[in-house]
Amino acid sequence: MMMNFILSIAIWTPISLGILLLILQKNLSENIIYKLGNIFGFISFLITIPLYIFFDTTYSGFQFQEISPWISHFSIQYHLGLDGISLPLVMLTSFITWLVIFISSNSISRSLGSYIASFLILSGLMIGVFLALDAILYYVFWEAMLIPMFLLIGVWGGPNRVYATIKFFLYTVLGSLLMLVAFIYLFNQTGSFSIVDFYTKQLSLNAQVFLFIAFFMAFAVKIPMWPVHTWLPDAHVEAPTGGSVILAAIMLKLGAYSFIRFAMPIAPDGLLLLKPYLIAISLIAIVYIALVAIVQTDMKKLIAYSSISHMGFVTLGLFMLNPLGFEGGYVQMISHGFISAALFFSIGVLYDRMHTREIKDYGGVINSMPLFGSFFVLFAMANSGLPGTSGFVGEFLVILGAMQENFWIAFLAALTLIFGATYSLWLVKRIIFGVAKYKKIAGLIDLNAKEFFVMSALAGLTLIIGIYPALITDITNQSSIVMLELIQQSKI
Amino acid sequence: MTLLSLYTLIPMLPLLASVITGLFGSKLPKAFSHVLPILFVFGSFLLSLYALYISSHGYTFNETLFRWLTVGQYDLKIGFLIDNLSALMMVVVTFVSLMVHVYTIGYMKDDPGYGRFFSFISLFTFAMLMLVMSNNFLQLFFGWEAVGLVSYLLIGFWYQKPTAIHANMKAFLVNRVGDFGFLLGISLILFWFGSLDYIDVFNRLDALSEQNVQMMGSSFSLMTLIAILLFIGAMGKSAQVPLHVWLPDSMEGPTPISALIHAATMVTAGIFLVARVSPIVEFSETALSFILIIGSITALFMGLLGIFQSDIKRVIAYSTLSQLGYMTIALGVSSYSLAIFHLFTHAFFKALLFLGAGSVIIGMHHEQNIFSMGNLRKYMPITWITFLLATLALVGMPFFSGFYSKESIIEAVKYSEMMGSSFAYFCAVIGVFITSLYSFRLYLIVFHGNENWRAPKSKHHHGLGSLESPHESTWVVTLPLILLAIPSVIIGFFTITPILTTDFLSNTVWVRETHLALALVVEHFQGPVAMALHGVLTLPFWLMIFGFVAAYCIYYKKYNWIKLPRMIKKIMDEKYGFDRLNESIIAPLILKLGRFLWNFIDVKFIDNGLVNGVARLINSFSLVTKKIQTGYVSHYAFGMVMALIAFISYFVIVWL
Amino acid sequence: MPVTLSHYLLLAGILFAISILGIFLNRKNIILILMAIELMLLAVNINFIAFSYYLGDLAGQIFVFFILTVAAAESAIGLAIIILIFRNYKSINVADLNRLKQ
Amino acid sequence: MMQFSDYIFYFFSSILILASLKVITANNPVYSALSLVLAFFSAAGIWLLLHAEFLAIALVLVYVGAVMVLFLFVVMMLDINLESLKKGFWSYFPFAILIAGVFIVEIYLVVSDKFFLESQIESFGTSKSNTHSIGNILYTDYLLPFQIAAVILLVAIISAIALTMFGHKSHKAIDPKDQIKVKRNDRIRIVKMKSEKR
Repeated sequence: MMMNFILSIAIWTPISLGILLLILQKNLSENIIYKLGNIFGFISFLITIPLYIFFDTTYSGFQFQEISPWISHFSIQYHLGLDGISLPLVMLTSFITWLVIFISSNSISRSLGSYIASFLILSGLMIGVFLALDAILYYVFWEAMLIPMFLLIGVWGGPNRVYATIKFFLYTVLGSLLMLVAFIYLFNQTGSFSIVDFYTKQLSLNAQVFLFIAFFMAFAVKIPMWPVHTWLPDAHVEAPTGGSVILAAIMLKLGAYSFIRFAMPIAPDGLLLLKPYLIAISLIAIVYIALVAIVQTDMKKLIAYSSISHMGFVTLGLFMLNPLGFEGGYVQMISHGFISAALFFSIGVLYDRMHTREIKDYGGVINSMPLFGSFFVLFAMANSGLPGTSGFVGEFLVILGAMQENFWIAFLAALTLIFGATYSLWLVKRIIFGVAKYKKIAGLIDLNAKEFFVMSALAGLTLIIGIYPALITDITNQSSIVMLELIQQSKI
Repeated sequence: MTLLSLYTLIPMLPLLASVITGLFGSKLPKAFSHVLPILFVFGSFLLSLYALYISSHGYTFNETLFRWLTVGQYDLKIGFLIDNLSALMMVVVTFVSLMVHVYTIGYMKDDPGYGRFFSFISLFTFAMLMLVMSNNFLQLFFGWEAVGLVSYLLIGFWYQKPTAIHANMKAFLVNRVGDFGFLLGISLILFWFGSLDYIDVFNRLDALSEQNVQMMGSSFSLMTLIAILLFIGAMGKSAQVPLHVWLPDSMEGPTPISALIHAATMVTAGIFLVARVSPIVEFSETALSFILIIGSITALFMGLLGIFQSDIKRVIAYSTLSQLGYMTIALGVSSYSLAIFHLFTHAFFKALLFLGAGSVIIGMHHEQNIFSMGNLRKYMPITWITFLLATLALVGMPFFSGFYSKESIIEAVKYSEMMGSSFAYFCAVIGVFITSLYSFRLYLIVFHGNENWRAPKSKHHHGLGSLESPHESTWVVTLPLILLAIPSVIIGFFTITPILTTDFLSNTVWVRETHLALALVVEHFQGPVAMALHGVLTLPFWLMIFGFVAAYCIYYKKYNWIKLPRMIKKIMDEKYGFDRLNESIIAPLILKLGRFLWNFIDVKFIDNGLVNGVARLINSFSLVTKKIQTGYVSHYAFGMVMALIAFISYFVIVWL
Repeated sequence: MPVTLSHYLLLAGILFAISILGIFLNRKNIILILMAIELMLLAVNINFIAFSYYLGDLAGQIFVFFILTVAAAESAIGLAIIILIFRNYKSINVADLNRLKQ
Repeated sequence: MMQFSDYIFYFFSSILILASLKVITANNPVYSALSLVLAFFSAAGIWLLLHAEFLAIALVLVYVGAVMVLFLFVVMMLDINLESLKKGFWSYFPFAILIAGVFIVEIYLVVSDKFFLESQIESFGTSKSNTHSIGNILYTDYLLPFQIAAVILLVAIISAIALTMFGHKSHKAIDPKDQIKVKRNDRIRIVKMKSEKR
C-alpha cells in the first residue's frame, strides 16, 4: 500500500513538514526549532532511502508510477515516476538538504524556523521536479521552486541581495516562460501533457529546432551555460551558505536533468542540428569560465565560476550523445553535487568565523584549523579532478567521450586539468597554506562536531564514488541506454 | 590466500598504515606513528620480493580486482598485472620507501608534523604501487595523479615556508600539463582500441599500427600521436625539458621525500610508463626520435646547470634531471630494459645521495649552502663514506652499479641508427664529463677543504654557529645509508647479466626487430668483469676522470684559470630562462586573459551590456513613454482622435 | 437629393467631428467636455437608429436605449463629481486637476 | 426626387448642426446647455423620421427633461470663473478645424460608398407600434441587460447621492457611538493647584 505512493510521500513529506515547522515556530525556542528542523530533515532523507532499496536496476522504464487525473479538461495528470536518471538526484537532494539544515544553526541567527522550513519545502519541490512525468505538474514544481530560493537569498542574503535575487529571478523566469510555450505547443500536437506521449510524437524539423531552442532557454539559464551564466556568481555571493549549497549542488542539476528529460528526447533532430553549437558553448564554458575563475578575488565567486565550468563538462558530456559522454556528464552532475556543496560549506565555515570572503583576507588558515585545512585540500583536489575522487570520474568519462567525437574537443576539454588545478590550488595556496597572515587567523577555532560531521560525510561520499563509481552508473546504466536510443531515433 | 588477495595486500598495507597514522597519529604515542608504517611497508616489501620471485619464474599475473564502472560497451576495471617489470619496480619502490621510512625517524625527529609525514610517505608508497602494479591505463592514471598529489602535499609539507607552497603548486601544475597529454593519449587509446587494459590494447596493435588520423587537414600516424601524447605525460612526471622546472623547486620539501619521490621512484614513473607502452612506442620512429632528442637535451643541459648550484639538494636535483635524461635516451633508442636498469641502479645511489645530503643537512643544522660546509669527512665519517660511494656510482666508476647501466646506455646509443642518435651520443658522452664535474665538485666542497661554517656570519642565519662542529647522525639515519650503499655499489655487477642476456625484461617490453641497438649491446657483452675492464679503455671513463681532475683543480685547489663569459653565467643563473618564461610571460598572460574575459566580457559585456542593458533599455523606454503620459485627459483624447483619423485614412486609402 | 442612409451617417459624422472640436476648444472646461461627450453619444445614437431603420433590425434601437441609460447614469455621476471637485478646489479647470500627478 | 420628409430631414439636421456648434462655442455654459437642449430636440425630430418614436420621446423626456435640466442646475449653481476657462480657446482653433475637416471628409468618403446609398427599407412589421415592438424584445431577449441597466441606474443614483452627501459635514448631530464611548477624563479634568496666597 505504502509502496504505491512512495513517490508522493517523498515529495510531500518535506513540504508538509516545512509548513508544519512554519506554523509551530512562533511558540518554540530557537534551540527546539533547530532540533525539530533537524529531525524533519532527517525524516525527509530517510523516506527517500526505500526508493534506492526497492529500485530495480535491471528495468529501464519508470518505476513506482502514480497516475491520477488532475485537471481532466486539459488532460493534465498527477503523474509521477522514477527511473535511473532521477533516482540519484532525488537521493542527492534529500541528503544535501538534510546536511544544510543540520549545519544551519551555525550561521543563521534570524528566524531560523522559516529558514529551515524554506529548505524543507524547497527540497520537496525539487524532488517533485525530478519525479514529475506530466509537463504541467513539472512546470508547477519548477516555478514554485523559485519562491523559497528567492526568499532564501532575499531574506538571509548578503548586502547586495536585492540585485542578486531579482537577477536570479528574472533570468530564470524568462527562460521558463518559453518552456511553457513549448509545452503548450506540444499539447496542441499530442493532446496530452504526458511526457511519455511527447517522446513518441513525430515532429517536423523546424518544430523540433524551435522546441529545442525554447527548452534551451529555460534550462541553459538554470545550468547555467555560457553566456547566460552571470546570475550565478551574484546569487552565490549574496546567498547564505545553505542557499549556495543547495543552489550549486542541486538547482544547477535541474537544468541538466531537464535537458535529459525533455529537450533531448523530445527534439532529437533539432538537437542533432544544434549539436555543434551546443558543444561549442560547453567548451567555452569549460575553458573561458575556468580562466575567469582563476582571477577571482572573492572565494565564493571563484567557486561559483568553477561550478559553471564543471557544469560545462556536464553539458558537453550530455550533448556528445555517446554513452561515455552521457554517463560522464551524469556522474559529473552527482559528483559536483557533493564537491561544490562541500566547498561552499567550507567557505561558510570560514565566513562564519571571519565574516569576509575576500581571498586576500586569508592566509595560513591551516595553522589554526588543521582539520579544516585537510578537508579543504581534499575538496579542492576533488574539484580539480583528482583520480580517486568523484570529480575525476565525470571529467575522465567526458574527455573519453569527447575523443570519440573529435580530437580537438577532447583537447579543449582536457585543458580543464590544467586550469581547474590552477584555480583550485591557487585558492588553497592563498587561503590554507602559509604563515597565519593576521592575528585573527591564528586565533581561529577548528571545526566543531557538526561541521566535522558534514565535512566527513561529504568527503566520504566523494571518495567512495571516486573509487567505485559503478554505484551510480549501475543505477543509471539501463535508463541512459534507453534514453540514448530514444535520442538517436529520428522523429521527423 | 589467493595470489590476488596477496597482491592486493601489497598496496593496501601502506594505505592502511597511512590512514591509521593520518587519522589517529596525533592521539597515539609518537612511536606508534613510525612503528606501524615501517612494519606495514616492510610487509609489502617482503610481499614484493615474493612477487618478484614468482614473476621471475615466468608467471605473469594479470587479474581484475573489481569493475570500476560500465558504460555502454566499455567495462573499465581495476586490476593488477605483475610481470618482471612491475615486480622489479615494486621491489625498488618498497625498498627505498622502507629505507626512507627508517631514515625519517631521525630526520623528522623534532618536527611537529611527524605523524603526518609518515602518513604521507606511506600514502605515497600506496600510490606508487598502484601505479606500477596496474594492468590498465585507468589505474595507471590514478596512481600517476595520486603520486602527484602526495608529492604536492610533501613538497608543501612545511606549509609555512612561502617557497615551499609555491614550489608544490608549481610541481602539481607542471605535472598537470603533462597529465593533460597523458589523458588525451588514454582517451585516444580507448577510442581506437576499445579498451584500457594493457593486454587488450597490445593484442590489437597489429591491426591499427598503420592507422592514420586526420587532424587539422593533415594526417598523422595514430601510433605517433598516441606515443607522443603518452610521452608528454612522462615528460611531466619524469621532468624532461621543458616540463622539468618543478623538480629543482621541489627540493623545498623535506629531504627524505626528495630521496624517495624526487629521485628514486616517482620521477621514474615516466620511464616506467614508456617502457610499459613500448609496443605502442615501437611503432613510431617519429615518437622515438622525439623521445631521444628530449632525453638528450635534458641529460646534457640539466647536468650543466648542476655545476652552478650552491644548494646541496639542488645540485643533486639537477643531477637527477640529467640521469632521467639518460634513461629517456635509452628509451629513445628502444633499449627499454637498459632504461629500467638505469632506473633501478639510479634509485639506489640517488636515494643514497639525497639521504646523505639529508644527513649533512642535519649535521649542519639545516644549512643547505655548500659553500658554508667543508671538511665534513672529519666529523661525519659514515655519511662521508656512503656519499663517496654514491658519487662514484653516479659518475660511472667501473664496477659500481652506475657504471653498468650508464655505460650500456652509451653503448646502445652508439649502435643506434635512430634519427638524432648522433646528437644523443654526443650529449650522453659529454654528459659523463659534466656528471663527473658536478658530482666531484659537490663532494669536494662538502667533505674536503676548509671548514667554511666557522666563518663569521653577517646576517641572521640558521645553521651551525662558528664554534660548534657538525656531528654524525643517529643510527636510524646512518643505517639506511649503509643499507642503500650496498646495492649502490654491487647491484649493477650482479644484475647486468640477467638483464642483458636473459629474457628477464624482454618478455614484458617489446622491441621491434629493426631496432638493433639493444641487440648489439647484448652481442658485445662479455660479462660484468670484462665490461668493467673494457670500460677503463673507453672514452666515457677518461671523460669521467677528466671531470674529476677538473673539479679537483677548480674547486679544491681553486685554480681559477677559466673565466666564464658573463653571458653564459647569466644564462646559467637564469636556468636557461624557463622559470622566467613561465613566471613572467605565461602565467601573467593567463591571468591577463582571465581578467580580460572577466572584466570585459563577463562584467562589461554580458552583465552590464546585455543584462543590465536590457534593464536600462526598458527603463529609458519607459522614461520616454512617461513623457507621453501627461495626465491631461485632453492629450489622451487627442491621441485617440488622431488614431481614429489614422485608421479611417488607412481604410479610405486602402479599400476605396 | 433624396435622403439615404449615408446622409444620416454623414450627419452623425459631422456631429461627432463638432464634438471633438468642442473637446479641443474647451479643453479646460470640464462641464463643456461632458456636454461634448453627450453630443458624441447622440451622434452614435443617430447612427444606431439609422442603421436600425435601414436594416430593419430593432436591436439597434435597443442599443440606443441602453446607451441612453448609461449616458444618463454617467452624466449624473459626472456632475456629482464636478460638484465635489468644485467644492474642494473652487475650480473646474481641468488644468488644476493634477493632484495625482504631484 | 425629394420628398417632404427629406426637407424635414435637412431642416432638422441644419438646426442640429448649428445648435451643436453653438454648444461648443458659446461663451457662457448656460447658453451651451440650452443649445444642447435644442440639439437634442432636433435629434429627436430626426429619430421620428426614422420611425423610432419611442426613443425620440424618451430622448426628449429623459434627456431634455431630466439630464439637461440637471446640467443647467449645476452650471448655474457653480460660481465658475469663465475667463480662465475660456483662455486658450482660439489657440488650437485652426488645427482643430483642420482635424475636424479631415474627419468629416473622410467620413464622407466612407459613407458615400455605393453600399450605403442603397436605401433598402424593411418595415418592422407595421401592425405594432414602435413602443410595442421594442417592449417585446426588451422584455424577452434583452431582459437581462435591461435589468443590469436598471441596476446601473440605481447605482448611479446612489453614488451621486453618496458623492455629494458624505465626506462633507452638513449637520450637527452627534454620533451615538462617540457618545457611548466617552470617558470621564474626556469631559472633565481635575487640576491640582497650590492655593494662592492672598
